[in-house]
Amino acid sequence: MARVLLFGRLADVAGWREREIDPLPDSLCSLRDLLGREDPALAEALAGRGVRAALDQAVARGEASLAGVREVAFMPPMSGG
Amino acid sequence: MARVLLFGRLADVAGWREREIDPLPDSLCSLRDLLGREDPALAEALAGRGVRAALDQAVARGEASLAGVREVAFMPPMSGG
Amino acid sequence: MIRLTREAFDPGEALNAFCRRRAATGAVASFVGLARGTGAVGPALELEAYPGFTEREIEGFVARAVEQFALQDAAVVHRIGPIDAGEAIVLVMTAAPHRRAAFEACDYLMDYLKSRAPLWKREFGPDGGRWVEPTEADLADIARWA
Amino acid sequence: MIRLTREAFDPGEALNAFCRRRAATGAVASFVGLARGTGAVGPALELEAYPGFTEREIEGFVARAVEQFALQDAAVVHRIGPIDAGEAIVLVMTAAPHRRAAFEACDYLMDYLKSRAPLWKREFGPDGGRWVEPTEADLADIARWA
Repeated sequence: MARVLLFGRLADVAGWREREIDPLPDSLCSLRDLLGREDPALAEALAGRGVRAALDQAVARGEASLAGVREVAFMPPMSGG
Repeated sequence: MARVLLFGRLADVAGWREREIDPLPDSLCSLRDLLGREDPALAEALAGRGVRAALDQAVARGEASLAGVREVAFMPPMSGG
Repeated sequence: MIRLTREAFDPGEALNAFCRRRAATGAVASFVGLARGTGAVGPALELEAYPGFTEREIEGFVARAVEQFALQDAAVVHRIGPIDAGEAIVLVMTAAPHRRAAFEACDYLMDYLKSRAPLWKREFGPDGGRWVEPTEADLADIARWA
Repeated sequence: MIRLTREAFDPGEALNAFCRRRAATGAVASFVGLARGTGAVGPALELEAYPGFTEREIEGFVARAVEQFALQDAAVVHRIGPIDAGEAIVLVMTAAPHRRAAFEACDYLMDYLKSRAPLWKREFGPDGGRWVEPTEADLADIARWA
């Protein structure tokens, strides 16, 4: 079981910011597919340019394994300042 | 009659910062010569790179006339900040 | 020093604290980003962070910039949550023996915050909220340092 | 706004005053030059101005920079007379809609003050006073803008 977090525009598109997913799929891209199957708008947003992911607060890429991961974050393009 | 002002290093070299000169010579370069004749160290300093002059607080060049001028300033290279 | 704060902060006080007791520092460059007026009621914008991750990412980036520009110190204060027009959103300060390094590092850190730091900014206007993404100018700015 | 002062000034307070009531300003860049410690007793340095002339020259230069960089505002506070280690010598602040103009103008104004403004700086060290002239680096800095 893990928490999935969405930030910025992604949370607005999905209508949620945080969800428990149990069981977690094996890999980051499988999780992305799972979330996208339920919500085509979110699928499109997650596939957008510059969307990044973090596993337990460490930046990760699509093939990364989710074994033992407690928190997955999807982050749209960043802009502070 | 006019006031002559020296700034920064020039005042240190000459040992004065302000003097009345009466009568004033015709031109800025004549005044420079006059001051330099009395004090070779000042002559050398006035001839140094980057020394500028102002007549009544307006920047001027060597041939400038001193007719009617009340204040002449000699300024070595500038450095603030 | 990195500080994310939900409360309005005082840039001048932070600048004075940063400048104090710096016997070897000649140059402190700083930048304040202010929330522009929108004409609408309510906050001008809102910033979202990923608590823990955001601080650590910015902290790491600032530490690398300190090395890269041979700074004596650098600090970032960044608002999160809703921000009213006229309030400071961000303050970046850099200290160095000479001004060139201080200016460049401050500029660099702002470019980073605008396009790479894990923060998400929503601007409110007469037509509601709009998530801001780095502009072409922001991407060109950060590309200068590559 | 140009201010020459014989008294120590508070950079943070000046920055806050500069930032206040700027509905259209997004970016304020600033620079503080601090007097470095010398290890010797007494003031770290001394600055001489040509009263009247110095203010007007700086004022004119700043006004041209405001035009050139399309700034909303710019201000310079400069100490004159003896200055102790750790005190602020100079504060330059620039306000613009976007950060690039604010940074560049602030940088430009500092390059000007270092090598072109009618101010004369004497640094005190263990061996007494030494008049400072623009360094090669200062001359290269100002030449960037030609």
